[in-house]
Amino acid sequence: MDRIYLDNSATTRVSEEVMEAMMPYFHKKFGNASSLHTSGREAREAVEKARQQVAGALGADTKEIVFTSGGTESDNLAIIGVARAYCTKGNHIITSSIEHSAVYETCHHLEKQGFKVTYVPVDSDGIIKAEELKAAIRPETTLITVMHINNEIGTIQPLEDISEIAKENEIIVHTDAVQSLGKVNVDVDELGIDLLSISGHKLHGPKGIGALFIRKGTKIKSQSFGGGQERGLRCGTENVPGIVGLGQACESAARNLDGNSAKMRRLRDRLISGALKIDKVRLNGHPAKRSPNNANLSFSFVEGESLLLMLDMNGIDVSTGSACSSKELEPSHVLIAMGLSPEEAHGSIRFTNSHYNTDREIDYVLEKLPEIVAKLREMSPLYRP
Amino acid sequence: MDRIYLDNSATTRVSEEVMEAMMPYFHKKFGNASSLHTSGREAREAVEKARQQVAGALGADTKEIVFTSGGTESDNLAIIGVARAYCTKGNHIITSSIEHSAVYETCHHLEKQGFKVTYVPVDSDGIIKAEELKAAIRPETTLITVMHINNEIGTIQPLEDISEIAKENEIIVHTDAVQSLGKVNVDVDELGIDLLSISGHKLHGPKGIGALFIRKGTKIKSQSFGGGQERGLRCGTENVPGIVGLGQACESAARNLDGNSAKMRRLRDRLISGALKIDKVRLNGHPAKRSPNNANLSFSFVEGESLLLMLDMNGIDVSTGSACSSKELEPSHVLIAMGLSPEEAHGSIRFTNSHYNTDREIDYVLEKLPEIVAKLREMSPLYRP
Amino acid sequence: MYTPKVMEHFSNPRNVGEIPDADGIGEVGNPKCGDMMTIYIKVENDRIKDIKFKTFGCGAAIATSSVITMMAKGKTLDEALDITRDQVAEELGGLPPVKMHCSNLAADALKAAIGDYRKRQTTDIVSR
Amino acid sequence: MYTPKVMEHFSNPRNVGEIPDADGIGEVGNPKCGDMMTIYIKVENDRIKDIKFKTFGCGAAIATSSVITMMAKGKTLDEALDITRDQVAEELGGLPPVKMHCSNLAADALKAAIGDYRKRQTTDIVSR
Ligand SMILES: Cc1ncc(COP(=O)(O)O)c(C=O)c1O
Ligand SMILES: Cc1ncc(COP(=O)(O)O)c(C=O)c1O
Ligand code: FES
Ligand code: FES
Repeated sequence: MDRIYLDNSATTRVSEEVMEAMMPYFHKKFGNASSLHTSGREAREAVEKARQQVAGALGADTKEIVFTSGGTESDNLAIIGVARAYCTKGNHIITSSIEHSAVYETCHHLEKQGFKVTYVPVDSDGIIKAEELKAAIRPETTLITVMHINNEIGTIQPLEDISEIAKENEIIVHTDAVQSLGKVNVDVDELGIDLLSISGHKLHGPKGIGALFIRKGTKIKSQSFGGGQERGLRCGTENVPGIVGLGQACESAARNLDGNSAKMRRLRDRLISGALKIDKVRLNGHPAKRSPNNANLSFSFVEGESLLLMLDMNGIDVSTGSACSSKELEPSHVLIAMGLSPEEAHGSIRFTNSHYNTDREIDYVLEKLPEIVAKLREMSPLYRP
Repeated sequence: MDRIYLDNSATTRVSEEVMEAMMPYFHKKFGNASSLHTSGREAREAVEKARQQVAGALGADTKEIVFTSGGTESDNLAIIGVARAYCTKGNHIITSSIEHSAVYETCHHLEKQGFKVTYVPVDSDGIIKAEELKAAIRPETTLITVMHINNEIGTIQPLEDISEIAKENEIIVHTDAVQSLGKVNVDVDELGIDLLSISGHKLHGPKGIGALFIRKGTKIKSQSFGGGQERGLRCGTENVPGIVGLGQACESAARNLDGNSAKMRRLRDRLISGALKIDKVRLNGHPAKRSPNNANLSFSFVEGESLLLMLDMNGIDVSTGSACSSKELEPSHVLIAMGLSPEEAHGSIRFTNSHYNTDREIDYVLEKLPEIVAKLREMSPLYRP
Repeated sequence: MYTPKVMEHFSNPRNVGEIPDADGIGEVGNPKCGDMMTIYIKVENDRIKDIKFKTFGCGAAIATSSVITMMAKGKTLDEALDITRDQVAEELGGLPPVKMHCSNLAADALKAAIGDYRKRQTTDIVSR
Repeated sequence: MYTPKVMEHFSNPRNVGEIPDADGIGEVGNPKCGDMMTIYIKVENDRIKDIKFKTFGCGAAIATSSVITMMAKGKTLDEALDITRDQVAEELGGLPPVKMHCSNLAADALKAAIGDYRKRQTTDIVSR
């Protein structure tokens, strides 16, 4: 049997459509998009078509899309670029306590540089407290950065409310939409945000490519120095196949959103209800306001990594917390922010499906999961049946 | 007839070997290299194998290789990262007047931040004057950054002499080797340098991936904030297919160096001697100390872009100066630094071959070139036959 | 980056050459800046009867030279002076923003040629 | 990231369980930190006759627990006390640097169990 991949929030398989779109740009139409000759112009056209596809998926204008090397770079550029561009206006940033490291490490960096950052708490479902965010606003606040869908627990944040508050106070809003594009509708005007980060490999596109939406009129300072590509905001020879792949991934994601998200939701709900039949299991995150592909579960008395490894030995790929923190020993900062005890946080597993998963795979997981949990609990000094 | 691609210093075709190596990592072994499960560990192994291949090609240790998103990012990270890491020691940087924009724009940026930069001139062959570089050293000099092979004129710089001078003065040396790997031998110990930038797409690897060699013991400050990948120096999900492609490209380049460079040299020399038969044509750059694939020629009385376009209409891809500056109106800063008059600089064309080019292609170019030059000269008010 | 119309004029420029006994010559640009343009006109009854150009410059410079000679031919001098930079660009289906100055160059050369013609006329009248 | 030896012990841990009438029990770690380990020993003639463990923790924690029980079984108490953290890691073919503290945990638990046994012995002698 093939492995059962339930770690789609860590990364996804590149789809056939994306593969097909990218392929010619590696070895046939391999020109440099900045070259004047035919091979270069061919590459340029491909880049601009992809820009249209990305803009189309986000309800943005092509001029508002900048290609980057991934979600992390988009987040870094958005936050540092805006913080620096508006630093004469103020030096205060508001974010949440459950952001991805690409956001919170950037905020930590800016703190060291003299910026002030407020980390707004979340409720026990992992939803940002908009009222507390509002209360945190100061005259010198220039940027609010709050993620759209959390990568660990999958909760959807009240972005519309937050951007409303921001607008009233003339503050720029950035959102990390790396986990939401392809899962829920992402429209920059409906969300009311000024900057939005996406990453190719989270939506069946390639790794090493991302984009940043920057609303017209938003000032931003480049963090990259060189040939002036992407209007100087992202220097370096354009990653043409990557860009084409991201464009196609966005187009496919937008076109198939309804079907894909319905399928993901069904698989997710089957997995959740099956897993909750095991004794002492809880679902982390909001039960309804959550990504269609995310089931984050805490299994009391067992530690997440050993559960992950045992699932792995049974051919099932999952993760504990976020992949990035999988080598750290600290419990997930997101689960702790939601108020879980460290024990519960240590025993959490994230199952994230995609439309490539099948009902049979979920059946298999639900068959193995109780055995594995039982085996680990038997080894656990904490478990008293 | 297929197009004749003679713009290999702008970018190159991905080789069959590289394609084959990368392919599985898009849709079969697509795991996140930071994930603990089997799919993740498979990706991690691929990344570490590629790191060995890159290290092997450079004579470096695997621990000294950091993957980036390309040559520009490698240059940015090296220069800003070292300048900042040593800023308590001093704030003076030495570079040359013929660097790629990824280096000189970074230096300009640092100047705005209060660093001091000396731009050392070159002689009429485009070779950096090592004695002037030596004279520019101050007690507060922390970094020398000088490219290995120039991207426009192809001259090979006396890096060994420069790193000797640097060592005597305990100054860190970085080199941009984007154009030299795969063309000449690149060995970090023989060159005696501390940091070295490379880029995948210049050596038949993919776009959007590069690497930075950082000699053990060299301090460097990260410019990227997130999941802590690449020992915190380059955060973001690893671009596994890109990394695998870069690894394979480096391995192939090292293995085939002798054969490839001999072939490139032969094609280059045929092109140069054929072109020089046209009246009023000169070769720019050092006649011997030059990249085996580079022929940079000035055609008096005609302007480079129109020559490029007419070659393009005949199916031949070339460039004027560097691709990055192809949309600027300024004459090449490199040719001006060498002492060419602006007229001559405006009439220069760069032909850069690869081992994929053939003698027949060169024959065709040498057949068309005189006609095209004649046609443009006939239109030129400067030409008096 | 160039429109098909620009490329068509570039690869097939109309009215290239010199007019040995031209009535007016306009020369603009500077090879140091990468562009130089000479326009020759022959005038009859205040109309441009013949026009030729020589250009050292980029694709846009050559294409705008070609197109402006076509636009000017047969026009009265005043009509020809009215040809604007925008009209030239429009006639070519647009020019890349970075190249807008090339269309200026062609229009400037035409104006200079007409100016030269008129100056010669005045001198002729005065010296007659 | 784990060696095959670690994975083998993790998937097939030896000596899991409790000894109801253990002569010594060592408990270390804290579930708050994501790890907790209990080792039970049965002693005869100053030798570890039987040993069992229960572990809440990562793969390395479970594998080190398993391997240390194998290493200790049959050894005299002094020999068992001599088992170092490095020996445990070595026996497993190495541990990831970030996981070195897990091998400490297992060695500590064994020491604690032997300590508990010896304390009980002294108390027995004193109270006898
Ligand atoms: C919410 C979120 N933001 C940012 C990132 C970083 O994206 P990338 O790995 O493409 O740099 C990730 C994934 O790692 C993510 O889940
Ligand atoms: C000498 C040199 N350095 C740096 C770069 C930048 O590399 P990249 O385009 O991969 O960012 C290039 C090519 O564009 C180059 O020729
Ligand atoms: S003539 Fe100078 S750019 Fe066109
Ligand atoms: S038990 Fe804590 S990391 Fe191993």
